[in-house]
Amino acid sequence: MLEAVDLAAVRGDRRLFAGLGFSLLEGELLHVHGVNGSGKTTLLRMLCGLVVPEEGRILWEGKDIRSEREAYLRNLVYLGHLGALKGDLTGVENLRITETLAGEAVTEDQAMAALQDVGLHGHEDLPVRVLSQGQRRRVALARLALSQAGLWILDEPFTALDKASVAALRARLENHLKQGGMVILTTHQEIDIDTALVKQVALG
Amino acid sequence: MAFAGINWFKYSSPATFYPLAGKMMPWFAGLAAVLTVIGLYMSFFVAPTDYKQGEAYRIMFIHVPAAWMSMFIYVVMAVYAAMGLIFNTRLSAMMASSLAPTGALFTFLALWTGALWGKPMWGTWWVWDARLTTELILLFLYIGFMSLEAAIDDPRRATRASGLLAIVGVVNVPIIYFSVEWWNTLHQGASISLDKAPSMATIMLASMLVMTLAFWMYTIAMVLYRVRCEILERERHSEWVVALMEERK
Amino acid sequence: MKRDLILAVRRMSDVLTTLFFFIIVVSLFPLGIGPEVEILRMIAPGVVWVAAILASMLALGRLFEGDYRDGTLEQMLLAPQPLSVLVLGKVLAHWAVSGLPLVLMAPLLGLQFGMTAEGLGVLLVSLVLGTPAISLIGAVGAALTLGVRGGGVLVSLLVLPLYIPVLIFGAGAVEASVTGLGAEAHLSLLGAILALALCFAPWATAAALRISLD
Amino acid sequence: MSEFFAMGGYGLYVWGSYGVTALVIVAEIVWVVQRRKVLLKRLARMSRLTKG
Repeated sequence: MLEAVDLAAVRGDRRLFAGLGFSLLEGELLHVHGVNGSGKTTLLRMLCGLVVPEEGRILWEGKDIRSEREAYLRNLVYLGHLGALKGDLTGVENLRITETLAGEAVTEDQAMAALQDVGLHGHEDLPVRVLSQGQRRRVALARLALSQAGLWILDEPFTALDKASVAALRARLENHLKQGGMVILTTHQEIDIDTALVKQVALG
Repeated sequence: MAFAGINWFKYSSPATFYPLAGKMMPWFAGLAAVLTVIGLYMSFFVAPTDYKQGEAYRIMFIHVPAAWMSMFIYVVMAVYAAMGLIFNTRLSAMMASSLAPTGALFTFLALWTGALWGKPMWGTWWVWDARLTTELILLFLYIGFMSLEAAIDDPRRATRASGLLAIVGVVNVPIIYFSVEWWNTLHQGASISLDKAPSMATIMLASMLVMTLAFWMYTIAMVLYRVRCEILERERHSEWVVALMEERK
Repeated sequence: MKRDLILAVRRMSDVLTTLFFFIIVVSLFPLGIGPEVEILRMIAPGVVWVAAILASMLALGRLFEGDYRDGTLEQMLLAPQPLSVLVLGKVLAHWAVSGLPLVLMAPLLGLQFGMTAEGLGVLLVSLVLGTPAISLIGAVGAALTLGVRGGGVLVSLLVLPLYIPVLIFGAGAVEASVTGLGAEAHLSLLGAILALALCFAPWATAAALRISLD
Repeated sequence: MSEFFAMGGYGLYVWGSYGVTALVIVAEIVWVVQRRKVLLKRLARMSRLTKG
């Protein structure tokens, strides 16, 4: 269970948001709304522990994420605007490295299967820099198929994806929620996952 | 100055500290002025002419205090920076960045007066004496601190990054001093380094201490003044600053 | 660490530029000062050491910048393992790519300066001890100036003062051995600085990274 | 009084260092006061702006 207690953030000397609180239970999705520049990304990065909150605390299973750093991070996947992919390495290598970094080593064919799962047949062993923006996004998203982490924090996951991939991603999110996973994401498109499990937070 | 960090702690919110600093600043400034006058009087009229160096040694009365202050301020800066990073209090970080210019100033003065004193004593403007060289490196550290802080736009990150640099720097100062000392004795043998100045008559020591105290008061006054500017700049959006502006108009 | 080594092999050009910079800088001095072997031998340790410091500082810029821009650095901060261990791995990989070639090349250049075999030996040892310390300390500067405009020049301003002890003991060791004083004292001090850097620098770099990505 | 300024022949050095010290300290004071004045003016203007 993830809980945020009156969070506040300052960027430069502008106060982005204050007194923000919410709690997220297993199987729930938090959709963060807000115009560009209203601090959506800052909030997401804060929830990952990358940004130190100006005020307030973030609790994972009741304990502050900064004291329980390793336990919390073992259960977290964060996909930011940047794809976190090394241009010179192939899709498979990138996946295997990010997974070992996250503490869940995967084999060659697991990575291959994940890439095929997101529709990248035949592109698995190309250096990522030759892939298109959309394909690179899918390599990053392939990580979700491999990861056993319970909490997914995704920043604009649907950008640069074609129709089929959007549907595939939505299915994966629903599946993850059904298995008791948790998702926090920002997006401008409407997500029509059954609204019972969706919570909203508006910024700015 | 360092003890000041402790009891300011309960005034650690900038809003309460701002008026307090305003009231105290004139006191320190006044004290600094008075002490400087006494110090100057003592170093020029009371201290006897030195048998070997004649009047030139009087430069010592500002050179040594300036050198002490430059080292002392850097350490205090690192302490405030550390407090700023650990307790995430904005005020201590602001204190650190307010101290830097004055510290750099004293380092420059120490070098300038050191060179001017070196000329009559050894006939050269610059001497690779261990302490002078360390002073020069300290100046680079100050400049590094200030340029790092200026280069980063986001104020929060700027203070934290320069704070960390100050801490790394303060750990290195003794190492640098030791290595320069070693290097100096290796190449030149023990040259007359500055602190083996003529055996200190108590009068001389007294006037030097008075001058140091004067510099100390001056530093506190200057820093309090600058920290008030820093607070105004950083908190300009908060209500109490806006309210303050209303009154002033 | 394995990843960085693979990356470096893929990006061979970066490795070579640092090495060539080192060679060129060292060979400039004889041209500038004149070919008398006597003078060259005297200044050789200082020249090689200053060139090594400048070359490895050039390579510092690339240490985090690439990962910062493509987001992999963020993932490193989010890895469950302690960040300072990851940073240590990354810096050692960087040293292997930028520091080690310098160490291997230095004796060759030493010959250019007419250094004795024994002097070259001590030079090699001093560089082996010194260059990792330089990379470790430099990493703190690189992390602090991540994504800052004019970062490259700024790093050198922040980090050069901290290199001075390494330079003094490094160059001093060679000189001491040549003049027969024996370089053990210098080398042991150099080793002490390296040990100190190994313990504190990764922690400081990790803290600096957290601040930069805040 | 003149021998006082001569400083036993080292006048240049003694007054050089004291003079520069005084100069630099005064410069720093002026610089900080200047900075505060500019800051106050800017803040006053900004508060009028936001209110206006």
